[in-house]
Amino acid sequence: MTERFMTARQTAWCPGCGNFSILRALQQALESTDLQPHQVLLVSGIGQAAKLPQYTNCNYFNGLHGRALPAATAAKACNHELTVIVTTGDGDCYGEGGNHLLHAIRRNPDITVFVHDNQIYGLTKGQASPTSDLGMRTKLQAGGVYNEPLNPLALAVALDVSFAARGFAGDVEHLAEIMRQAIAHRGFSLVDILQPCVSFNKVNTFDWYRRRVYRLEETGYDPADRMAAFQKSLEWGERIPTGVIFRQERPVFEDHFAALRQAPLVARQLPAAAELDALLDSFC
Amino acid sequence: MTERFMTARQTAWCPGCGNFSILRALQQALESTDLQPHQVLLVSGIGQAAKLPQYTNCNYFNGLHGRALPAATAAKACNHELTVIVTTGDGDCYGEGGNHLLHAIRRNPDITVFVHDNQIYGLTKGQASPTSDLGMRTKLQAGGVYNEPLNPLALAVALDVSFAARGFAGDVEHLAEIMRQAIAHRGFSLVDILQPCVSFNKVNTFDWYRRRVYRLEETGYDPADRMAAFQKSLEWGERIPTGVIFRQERPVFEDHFAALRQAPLVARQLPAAAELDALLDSFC
Amino acid sequence: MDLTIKITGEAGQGLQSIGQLLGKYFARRGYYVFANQDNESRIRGGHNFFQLRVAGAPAGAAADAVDMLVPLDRAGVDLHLDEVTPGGVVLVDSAMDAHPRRDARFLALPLMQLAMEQGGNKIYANAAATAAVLALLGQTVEPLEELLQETFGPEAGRINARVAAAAHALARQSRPALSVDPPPPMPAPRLFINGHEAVALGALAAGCKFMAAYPMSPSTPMITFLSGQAEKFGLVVEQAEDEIAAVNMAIGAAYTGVRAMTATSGGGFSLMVEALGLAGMTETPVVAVNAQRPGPATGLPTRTEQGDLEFVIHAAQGEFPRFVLAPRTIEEAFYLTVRAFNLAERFQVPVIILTDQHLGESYTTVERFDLSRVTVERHLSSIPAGGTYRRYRYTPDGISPRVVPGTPGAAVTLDSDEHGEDGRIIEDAATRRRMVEKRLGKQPAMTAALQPPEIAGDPGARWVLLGWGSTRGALAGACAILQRRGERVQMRCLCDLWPLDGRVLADWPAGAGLIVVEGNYTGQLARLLAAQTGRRAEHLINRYDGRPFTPGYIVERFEKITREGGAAND
Amino acid sequence: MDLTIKITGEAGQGLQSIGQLLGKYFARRGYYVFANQDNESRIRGGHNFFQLRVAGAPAGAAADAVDMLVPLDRAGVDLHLDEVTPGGVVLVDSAMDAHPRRDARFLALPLMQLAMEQGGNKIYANAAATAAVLALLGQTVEPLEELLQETFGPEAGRINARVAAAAHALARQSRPALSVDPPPPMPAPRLFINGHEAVALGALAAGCKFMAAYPMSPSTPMITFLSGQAEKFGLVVEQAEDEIAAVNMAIGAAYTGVRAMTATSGGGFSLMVEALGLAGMTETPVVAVNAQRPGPATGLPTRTEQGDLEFVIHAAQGEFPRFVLAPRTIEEAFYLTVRAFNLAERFQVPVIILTDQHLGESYTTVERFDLSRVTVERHLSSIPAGGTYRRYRYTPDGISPRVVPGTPGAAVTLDSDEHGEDGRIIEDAATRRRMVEKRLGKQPAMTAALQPPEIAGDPGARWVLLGWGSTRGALAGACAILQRRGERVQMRCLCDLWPLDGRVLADWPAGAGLIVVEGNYTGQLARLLAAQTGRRAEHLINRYDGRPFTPGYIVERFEKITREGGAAND
Ligand SMILES: Cc1ncc(C[n+]2csc(CCOP(=O)(O)OP(=O)(O)O)c2C)c(N)n1
Ligand SMILES: Cc1ncc(C[n+]2csc(CCOP(=O)(O)OP(=O)(O)O)c2C)c(N)n1
Ligand code: SF4
Ligand code: SF4
Ligand SMILES: [Mg+2]
Ligand SMILES: [Mg+2]
Repeated sequence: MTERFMTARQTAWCPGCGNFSILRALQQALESTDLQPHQVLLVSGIGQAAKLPQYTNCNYFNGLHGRALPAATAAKACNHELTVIVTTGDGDCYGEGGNHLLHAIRRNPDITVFVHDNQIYGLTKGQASPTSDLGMRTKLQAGGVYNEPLNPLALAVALDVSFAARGFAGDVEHLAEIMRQAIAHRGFSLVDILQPCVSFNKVNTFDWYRRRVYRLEETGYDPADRMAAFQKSLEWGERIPTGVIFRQERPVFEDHFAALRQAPLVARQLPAAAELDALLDSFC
Repeated sequence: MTERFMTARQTAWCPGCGNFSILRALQQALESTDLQPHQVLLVSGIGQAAKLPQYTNCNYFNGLHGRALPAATAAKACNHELTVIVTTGDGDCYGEGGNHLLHAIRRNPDITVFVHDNQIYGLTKGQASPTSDLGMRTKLQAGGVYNEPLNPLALAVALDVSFAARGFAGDVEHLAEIMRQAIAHRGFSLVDILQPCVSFNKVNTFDWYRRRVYRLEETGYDPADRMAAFQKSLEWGERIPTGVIFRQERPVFEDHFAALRQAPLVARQLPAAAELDALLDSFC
Repeated sequence: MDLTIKITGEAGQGLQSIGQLLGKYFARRGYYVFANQDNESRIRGGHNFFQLRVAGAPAGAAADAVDMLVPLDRAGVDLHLDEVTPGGVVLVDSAMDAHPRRDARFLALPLMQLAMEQGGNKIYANAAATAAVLALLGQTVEPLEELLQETFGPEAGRINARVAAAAHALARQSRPALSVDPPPPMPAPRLFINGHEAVALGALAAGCKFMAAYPMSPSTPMITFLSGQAEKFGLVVEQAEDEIAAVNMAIGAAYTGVRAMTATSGGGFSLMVEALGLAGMTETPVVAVNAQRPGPATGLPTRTEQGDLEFVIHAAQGEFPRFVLAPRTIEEAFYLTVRAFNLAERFQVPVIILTDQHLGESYTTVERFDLSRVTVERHLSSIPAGGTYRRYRYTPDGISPRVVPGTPGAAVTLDSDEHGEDGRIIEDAATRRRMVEKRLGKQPAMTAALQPPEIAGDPGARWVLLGWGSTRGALAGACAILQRRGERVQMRCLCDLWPLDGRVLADWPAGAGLIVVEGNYTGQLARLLAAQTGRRAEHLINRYDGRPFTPGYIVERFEKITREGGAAND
Repeated sequence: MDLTIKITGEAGQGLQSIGQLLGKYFARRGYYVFANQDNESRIRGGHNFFQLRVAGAPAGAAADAVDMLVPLDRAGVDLHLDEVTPGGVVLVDSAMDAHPRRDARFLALPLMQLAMEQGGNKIYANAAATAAVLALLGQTVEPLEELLQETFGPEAGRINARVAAAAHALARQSRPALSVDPPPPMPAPRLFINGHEAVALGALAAGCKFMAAYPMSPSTPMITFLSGQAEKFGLVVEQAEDEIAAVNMAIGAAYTGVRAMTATSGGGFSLMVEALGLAGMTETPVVAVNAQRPGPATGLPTRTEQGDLEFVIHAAQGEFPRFVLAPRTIEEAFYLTVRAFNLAERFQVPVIILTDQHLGESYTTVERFDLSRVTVERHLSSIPAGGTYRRYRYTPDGISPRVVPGTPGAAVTLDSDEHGEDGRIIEDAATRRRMVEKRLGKQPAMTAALQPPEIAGDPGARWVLLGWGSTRGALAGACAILQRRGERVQMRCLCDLWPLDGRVLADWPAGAGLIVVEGNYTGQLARLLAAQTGRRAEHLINRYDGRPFTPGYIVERFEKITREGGAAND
């Protein structure tokens, strides 16, 4: 592994966890850009996935469980020169943080979201997550999961997302390429990453995924068609598509603010006394 | 207006508001059943829509802004003999309460949700809501709304909802019929109701809607097809479909609990000391 | 001179526009104005009022009696007639049904008719009423005409002015004007402004560049105002999907080095609690306004209370330092907001500004804000040459250099988990202990940075009446009345509430008893004071019906206490 | 007799299973056991320990010294060797590298090798270690073999038992056993149980029928346990999408007349704050467990603290009555949970049970819970004949009859807005005032319903050491040590924390000083006590490094205070 974005710090992940591959893919994706670590901001919530920023040399904001998206949206708006990447889990992003996902997609800030989707709550020791398959047994769901899994890609397409893709931690090259595209895409980019959790998810293992995933690019699939994207997003079970599901240009959140046209907010001076003075006049 | 479900209490709504028609339609829908007021539970959050229960003789739980769905889901699980109806607004249900909507659809409790969708925050005096059309100007969005409106029906279809429909406050008969079907449907039923707000929404007026809405039933539309439903849910602008968009049978939340097979939880006795005793043994 | 005008009516009838016109009119003429509002939680209908006190000297609270009542609907007469002084005036429209208690105070004028005749629309009746009020107070109509032009633009302004002139003439003929003193000399024009506008202006002056909020009465006008100024002042202002998003946005913005804020009311603040702890743990400066309204839960959305003091001081799990500041006056709301941003960045802590509906929606005349008194202290650092940057470097005062992410050579690393100097997660006891001490060790210096209470009245008082925040106006008014009645009383009023130390008791008049006056049921400041100093109050004067204190309310309770030994929680 | 065994290692190495086997073993034999855990926030790796104190009399806290250390990895030796007494044992696997400080205390046994030989898999090494520990304490292996069968089922149990027998024999040959007193006579089998299991059992016994929660350490085991019992006991248990949903579900459930609860830790409790106010405003009985861990924000997820006391007492905007109860012992956690449900329904208020990681995850032996002491008081009404049902009817004690929705002839109407007796929104001052008085007027009776502190030790003490909740075990231990050393000390410990009144000071030893002992930095109980009674503490003994108090920790601080006059916040 190259070193530009990486600390020597030991991770707190279990040996064999899919998170290692995701970290590796992210390294590769970042290495393929000409960014320096200080130009990258990683924003995360809480969970195993959310620990990823700890293992990099980048700026990071490791906030609250479920709340990475609003922090990331605002940070990007205040300093649009930063490359803002959210690393989050399926519980973090689709459970606790579900509402922010809906509205972040609507806003369409130019940020990239990597969801380490292990279909389980890892850090809290293995409860069902919103994406757990029906019937999966856990300590808490001893009779098996009975709530319909949330389909993040269908949801994103329904909300008219700018970029939605699925990656697989077991295919690092492909994942790195998807990540690269997601980071390069201007607008909100969601990448749901199939991530085996070797400690708690005994159903959706590396093997389970490997037998099912295929690369969309190799099928001549066109990610520009929303109806096709919706249909594709429903595919799950025997065959699971990976790659870019949907991609479109949409107005970007930061572009709506006149204030941002010149420089990042942080570089701006205080209000001129003259402007304030004029405003005070309006109260006389 | 008949009286079975209605108090004589004066409403706090503006004269001419679409909420009056929704209240009337709900009356009609309930009258068409053989329910008595004490068998109905209205659950609401906060907003103009959420005041509706106040004007009925039914049980009600007028809870927190955005939080009607979890309260309704639990109440239904504890007493599945109650007919549970949520009356909520577009801000209440799609803004503050967005996360609960996602997960209520996944759970699929047998409750019915009427969203008085006036595409505005009424009670707080006219800010944009998640469904406000692009470009709408408000005091707070003086430059016009720039965030992509949330499409509740597309969202619901993406989440594999059991029943999704659109009604219009300007067509009370049709709305009452949709409501009747929604209440009768076993599972989570979402009805997004186009509701003119005469005080703050100067764009989507009775007239604006009236020129656009049409009844789906009259077009031979089949609400059983999910892809067609998704396509139909995207229709907005010159023509706006009303009626049932999607309908399917899905396992119902309450059915997963063995405890509910006999009687409502409230009717159940305390745990037998023998069962507790046996459980204590397991700690010895 | 001290006159009170009360306009009452349904929501949507335009009392606010009448009230604002009158307020601005008198403000421009050099009078001191204090105006408060009472609205129901609905858009049309119900019973509301807008009440103005026009005086020759500053007044910070509503008076207890009304000199002129202007009921736009009949319910206003039923509800408020008893407040009108014997020599007062009740100005009604001739079209209104005669009231059974109609007496010499009543004056019926055909204002609606006049609006139709002169303007062609009922909506001009408000201009007519405003002009009639002014006529009955012996005021000229020309400045009103000017105001109407400014407010409604040339077209509608002209019609309004025409109606106003006619109504003014009619009223002057109908009845001799009340005698009104000429205004005191005014060296420079004053502002006519409400509390939440003052906070928002303060934020602009402080260089706030980011605001996110979710609508909630009575806080919404702050984001609305800032959004209107965003383009001119270079702000990003965003309506969030909920309050959790709002505060996390503000913290994310503050992380990048811009000044950022949010505003809400109690229910929304409840949802911000977890993130308040995030700001505490990550040492991120952020300013949150909690505009109080009566709780619990949804409570009375459009009314006032001081029920959230202990809540905001103790909000969030775990322990971390924070400031809680409650502006006492509308003027102070401006300067305090600037100070809030400075304190937040100096100590790298969250600051809560605690307002309420009464302060936020009351208007008053204030001396034009002195921008030369505004200093913006950013406390941002560049990275030290050489060594690696560590966001949470241990320093003697616990405050670590804060640099802006994007700075070459620095990784700015924030963590909501317990962390080491480098911002990375730790698990060991020693680092934990040291970080707790780093954060909470700021508190003594924070306490010292705060301002002592305002003290006024008798230095040898027998009773000290202690209040906080927006209660100040009524408290000062009550103390003045009591002193005039020969009572030996002193007023103390706190703006800077947390951290709280014994300075509030400094120079205590020997043997004086303590009466705490606050807009809640349980006596929260009284409890805090006992907690921090051991000094318990002898009596409480509380109000918890959603209405603001008035001087008369306090005076009456005080007299009951001193007469009967009174009971706490009267 | 008082022996401490400490097993250390990485997460995933099985220390918990060794610890639990040992605990159950000694519990069954009639010893008193107290076991606490220290885990990092990760699933594999890191440094954890499980520590058991085995004694002839009840012990409620960990001891300060270790008699037998069982490090499953080398780091455990580095970190904990200094805790081992001179005559103690350090049991290591022969495969582990020789430690530079290896001395006579060390005993290396080829446990791993034995597991492979006898069981064919390394996982049996834990059974081997357990058996070796027992052998070194002179205990027979047969009860362990039985336990292994019960735990792992016939198949795996047999192999485990075989490995255990071999390891036991080997260890017995390797070294003479430490001398261990025979167990005291045990009239009936005791439970070996942890604090959160006791809470969950209490909920079952109280007839709780609904539980919703969102996973959060250290609270998750409560919902996990109840979910496992749901089918048998007829509960609905649901994992919510977030804590806001969890608490609103619990309140919605409680509305229908079933007993309902939720459980979380500080961050999740922050998100429940608004709904706590909803329960307060709507007078809905609901029980919420807040299992404390060190804050602020994410803090130290797997460790312990008492940092949320003031937070939960003041959480939510506005004012409403609530109970806050913090179980002092694992046994009390059971009975208190039943009481919590009874109090909630009797007064129609929310009840917060304040536990912490230390209480929740520590195991101990307790006398079998006495189900005949459990009474369930529902306080549900049927509608009065005749008149209409009004959910918020005014009554002398402020408690209105509560009927179940679905009752013919009654509309059960709850409102988070201020409301009248009929549960419908109101706006007027008089009703508001009366409703505030109705709700908060319950507080005196609520206060009277609470239990005074436990008082033990010297009635003529020179110092009173006051603590609350889970600190009790260490506090009692410390006071016993101090009394043996001739100090005149008294222990007071509170379980019922809010509403708090002066009874905590009853029978105060004349002239005794007050030292408050709590697991936080700022001294929250001390502040509350001053607020409620005016009595301020002379000294504080705090701990805020995420670790639980031990008797030795308290004794050392106490001696420093009395020797040097000590400083607060030492
Ligand atoms: C408000 C709050 N609730 C709950 C938690 C506990 N918690 C930490 S991580 C987590 C879920 C982890 O699941 P996921 O996001 O899928 O991440 P993973 O560990 O599986 O990578 C939870 C519930 C928390 N830290 N904060
Ligand atoms: C936690 C919280 N945040 C904000 C509010 C203020 N609030 C009351 S109703 C409402 C939105 C109303 O919009 P909608 O749900 O669309 O209902 P409408 O009034 O338009 O029918 C808001 C923001 C609140 N009561 N509670
Ligand atoms: S628990 Fe699962 S997701 Fe977490 S580090 Fe271990 S394997 Fe990975
Ligand atoms: S504000 Fe709008 S939605 Fe509310 S009552 Fe008035 S018209 Fe209806
Ligand atoms: Mg996960
Ligand atoms: Mg609306």
